[in-house]
Amino acid sequence: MEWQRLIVSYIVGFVLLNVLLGLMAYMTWFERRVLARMQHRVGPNRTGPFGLLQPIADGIKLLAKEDIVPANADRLVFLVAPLLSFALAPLGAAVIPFGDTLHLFGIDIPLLVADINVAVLYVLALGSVGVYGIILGGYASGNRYSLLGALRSTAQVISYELVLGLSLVGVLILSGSLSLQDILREQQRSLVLGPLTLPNWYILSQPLAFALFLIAAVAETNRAPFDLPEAETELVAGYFTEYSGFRFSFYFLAEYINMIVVSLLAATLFLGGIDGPIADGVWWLAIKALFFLFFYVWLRATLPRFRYDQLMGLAWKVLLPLALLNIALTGLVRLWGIGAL
Amino acid sequence: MTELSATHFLLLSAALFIIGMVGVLTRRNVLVIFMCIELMLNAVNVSLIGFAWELHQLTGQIFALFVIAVAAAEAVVGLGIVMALTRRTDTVDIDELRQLRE
Amino acid sequence: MSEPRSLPATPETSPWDTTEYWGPTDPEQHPAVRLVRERFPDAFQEVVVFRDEVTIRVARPALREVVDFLRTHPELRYNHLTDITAVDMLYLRERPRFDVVVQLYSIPRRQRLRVKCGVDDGEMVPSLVPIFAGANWLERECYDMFGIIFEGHPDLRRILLPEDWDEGHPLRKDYPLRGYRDYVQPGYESPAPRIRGTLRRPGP
Amino acid sequence: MTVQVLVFWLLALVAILGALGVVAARNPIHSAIGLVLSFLNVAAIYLIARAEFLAVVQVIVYAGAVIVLVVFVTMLVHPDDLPEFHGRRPLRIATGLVLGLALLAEVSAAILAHGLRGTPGPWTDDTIAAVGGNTRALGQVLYSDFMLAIQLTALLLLAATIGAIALARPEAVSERLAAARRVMTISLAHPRGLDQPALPAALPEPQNGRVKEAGGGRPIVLARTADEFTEQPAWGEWRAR
Amino acid sequence: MIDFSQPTPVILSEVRQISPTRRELVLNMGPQHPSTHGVLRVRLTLEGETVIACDPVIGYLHRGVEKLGESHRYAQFVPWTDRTDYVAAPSNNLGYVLAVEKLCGIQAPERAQYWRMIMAELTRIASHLVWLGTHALDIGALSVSLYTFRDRELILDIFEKFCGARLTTNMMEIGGFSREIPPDLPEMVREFCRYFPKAIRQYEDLLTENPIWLARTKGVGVIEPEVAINYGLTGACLRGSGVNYDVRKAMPYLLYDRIDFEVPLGTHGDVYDRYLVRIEEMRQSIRIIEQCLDQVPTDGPLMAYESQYVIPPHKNVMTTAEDMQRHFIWVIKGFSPPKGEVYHAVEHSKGELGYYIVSDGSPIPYRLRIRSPDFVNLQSLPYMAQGAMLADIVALIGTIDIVLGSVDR
Repeated sequence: MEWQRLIVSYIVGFVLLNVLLGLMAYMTWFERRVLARMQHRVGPNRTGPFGLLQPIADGIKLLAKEDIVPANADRLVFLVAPLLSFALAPLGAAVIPFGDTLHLFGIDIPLLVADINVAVLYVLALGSVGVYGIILGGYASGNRYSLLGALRSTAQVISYELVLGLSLVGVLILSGSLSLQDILREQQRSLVLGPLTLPNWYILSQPLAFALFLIAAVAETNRAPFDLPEAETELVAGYFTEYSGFRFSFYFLAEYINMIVVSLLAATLFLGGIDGPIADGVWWLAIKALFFLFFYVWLRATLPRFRYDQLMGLAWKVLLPLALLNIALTGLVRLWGIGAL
Repeated sequence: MTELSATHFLLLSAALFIIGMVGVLTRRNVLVIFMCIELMLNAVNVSLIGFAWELHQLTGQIFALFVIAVAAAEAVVGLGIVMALTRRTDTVDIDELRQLRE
Repeated sequence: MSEPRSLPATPETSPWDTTEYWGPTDPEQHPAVRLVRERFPDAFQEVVVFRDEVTIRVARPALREVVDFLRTHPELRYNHLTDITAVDMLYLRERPRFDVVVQLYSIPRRQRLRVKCGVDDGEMVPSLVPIFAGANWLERECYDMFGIIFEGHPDLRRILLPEDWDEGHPLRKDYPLRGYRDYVQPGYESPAPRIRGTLRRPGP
Repeated sequence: MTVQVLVFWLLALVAILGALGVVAARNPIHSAIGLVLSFLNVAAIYLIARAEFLAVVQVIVYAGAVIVLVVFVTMLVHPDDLPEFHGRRPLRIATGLVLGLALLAEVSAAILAHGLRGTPGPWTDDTIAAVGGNTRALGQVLYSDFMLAIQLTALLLLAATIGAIALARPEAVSERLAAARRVMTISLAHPRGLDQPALPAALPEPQNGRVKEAGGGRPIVLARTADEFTEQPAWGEWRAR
Repeated sequence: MIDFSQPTPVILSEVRQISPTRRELVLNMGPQHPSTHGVLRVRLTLEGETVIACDPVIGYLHRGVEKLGESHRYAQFVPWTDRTDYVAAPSNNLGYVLAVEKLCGIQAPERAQYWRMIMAELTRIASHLVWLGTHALDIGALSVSLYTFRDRELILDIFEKFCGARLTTNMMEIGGFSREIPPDLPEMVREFCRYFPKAIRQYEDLLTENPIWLARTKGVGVIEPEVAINYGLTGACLRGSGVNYDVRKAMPYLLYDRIDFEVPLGTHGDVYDRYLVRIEEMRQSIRIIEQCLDQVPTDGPLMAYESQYVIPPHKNVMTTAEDMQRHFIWVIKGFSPPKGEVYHAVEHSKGELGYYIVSDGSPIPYRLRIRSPDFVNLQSLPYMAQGAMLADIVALIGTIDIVLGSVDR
């Protein structure tokens, strides 16, 4: 019996990984189309209907590109670094519940790869180890400017990871458990506030934490207004300028997977993942995650870039105190049990 | 050796500890020495967890938690000192970087 | 140094002559002319009025003092340096060879003025950089194009041409239009032939 | 149960290899990578010992922050500035190794010879599961018996952060900038006399233009004729601030 | 404020000796840099993140336009003026043509002057749109440039309808316009004037109240008014610091004195103020164009044919012998204006564009000097860049609004 459960969870994990890679490919297409529509242009539409084959075309192009390793680069680390950040990105999706357990041909298949009871911390741990992909990539490419870029983006990721973790503490206080399954069950309870019965999504009871989480998530994946390290290529090389060909795309694809994983996480933690008004199910999670992905692209289209010192100042001087304030407030509310929270 | 008992953890902890100690004694670069100290602290943690596992008590894990906290604080201050030391001889200029080649 | 022969102005009545943008067209009433003539009697050489433009010619060593005077005098206050340029008078007069032209504008009084001084090849012109920060690049360009050295300029090096340009100064009249060296354009073996040879000056 | 032991030895082996990597590697960055490898494996071993919270904390704090800090400093610091701790190498390596091996033999002999004496505590697997998982159990014990320890650790961490900030404060760039400004005036030739018209504190009233609020809390002055704002630029309250 | 007592400033190369213990990082924002608007190279001496010194290196696009001016006839040089500031060609044409007309003492008929003002103001808007697009793109707002270039297309269509070319228009000639104005052009321009204020509101919605835009532009690159005057800045760089100097108001050329418009002035002299000033200038240009369209006589000559410096009208050339002969001489030998020197300035979108022409009576100008506004404005970059952050340099280059064609000439 032990082996069977192991094999089943392995299969579910394998399916999830492929779905994620497929989603990642089409996330690039989604972003380019939506960004184009916001900028009054059309976006890729040559390759296949609505440019749907564009990701495959990009993939082939990147595969065909020459893969240069710079002369004074540290060969081994240079080759491993992008793989590190690419491999760590999808692991985050393992803890996200995609639905109740299915009963197919007599075997009950939990639509959740691993229900570990430290799921939220697990996601944070992945984030903190993911930093090595950036810092080693910058170091290994040998030139001084990419190292400078690597240091900058690492410092940014670490500071915003702190804010991310603290903003989640609020949610944990309310849900009482670290495992996403319990958090989801907690959110499915209906919240009776006078006449209207609202779903007990944490966005309603934790708006500040939701905002902090969103900002920190955007900064963590080096996206939209926080993408100064990439923009550094204008001035000082970003950490991946020495990379080329498919190795270069590892970093970019890792960024897209991170975006998807964080959107799924945000949907589960704050919008009650698979819990929807009519019928619970993975399609609700998809809709909510899609909203967050649209939000990412929307930010990229409208907002200019932060300067580096403003970016760090925002993290330490504004978001961190807010996160601590939020924890204090939630703690007090929970302590005195005000209302039905 | 069939049953997973504390001795396994203790053996691993001893090995790690000794490797750390050798590292501290033989290496020249202060930062590598720093890492070896972290290694030794980690070895202590392993033995604590071993005891917690064997004796079904949580105090081992709690001690491990405190050891991690102290180690983090120590690392921060230690690296601060290293930075201050280097500042005295030549500024640690973000643009005067050099990769460390022994 | 022979008296510099200025260009004879062929006055023609035109709408341009009536505007007062450069101050009163009669040189005597023009405040700048009057004050400069009083203040620098020896340096003041000549005033020319053409269309509504008033041009004062001063001696070369006194250029910086005159411009500083024009800038600081409460009645004149030409505080905006519009342009510094040079003209190679090789075909128009014998000596001195170059004319440094300083274009001034008074923002409070909304009036323009032009100050000129003759410079021979190799002579130093007092630089206006200590008076106007804007003069820096303008003088570097004059040096780059004409080879006029500005004494007191903090950083006199070529600005438009590459630092190692050794073929002299292109805007001089004796510098052939296509330069001395014949460059072979990419894709061709020999440089393009010079059809008209050096520049022939068509008569007036 | 042998699977557990097998997995344990596998992880232990990799952890030891990582540790050796730390000591043996020439380039400190490589030794940092070795350290990360060994810490991740130790975290996996904690999972086997059902100490999930410890495993995740170890990954976040140790692998995620402390070693990144060390790598940061390795990259920022000029190698020959580092204080020298040991002189010549060959003799030291020999003594270190011999000492190490002797100690290892001794300690492992002691471990194998004597079993562990200690009273088994109450926290068996099922009691932990009843309480609701390792983290909740830890939480309860932590915040009941070890309250004082928590306060002390909090104080310690606070002291550490303040110390680190004080130590690594970068020199204020401003006074270096002022020095450079005096020296560095390339194409910045400064006019000797710069007439400084006395600027009024308040924004001068536009004679026949108007002040238009142009967004971002910033007014724009619209001058209709060419005579206003030539003597006094539209530059009032900014200067006063 | 900067310490001005320094007698003889030191050239960059000596910096290294002064600080032997520490070598600053000299960073080359090379000529092919995406955000230096063409081929500008800036050598930055950095101290960590702060810029200590900045030395712009120009000349990569130097084509010797002034030397060419001294070997072409007056009328032949007009196409060259388009190519100096290739983003605002009609304004360049206007500057040169007015200078030559002043030299010859002729004036274009009223209808031509109105149309010249309309074309100049349209060019100002087109140039400001290019500036806004690239400036926002440098600071990170991607979509603004798409909107601005979409609206610029409308102006380029108007140019194309009028003179056949979108960018290097070569539309103005000495004495007025040689081509007849297409009948539906006024309606096309009026349609643009109705549409454009809505487009400006779109840009403002995207940027003016955007907190990140404010954070990146407010307090950056501040130039005090007396420093701006001393550097000889003109255009939005000068008006951003609150000094009211607009050639159209100070010395009205063409018929600007008949048009009622306002000159926007900034109060803080930083990047944000120059942004506000240029946005307001676009609105004022719309007002000018509308007034010109109302006042322009619908018929009347477009060329000052009565003057002997101007090409005779085409229909007479084919019919009368005297005009054919004059046309032949005009084309082959060119007209020779009176001896003398002339300087005429025009309010170009970048600042005061002046042409200084010395004529010795021959049909070829003796000396032709182009006073390009962004060459002089670019001098203020080192002043603004000192103490700025590395990421601000891009914003500072954008706020000066340079086009390397007119900087290098």
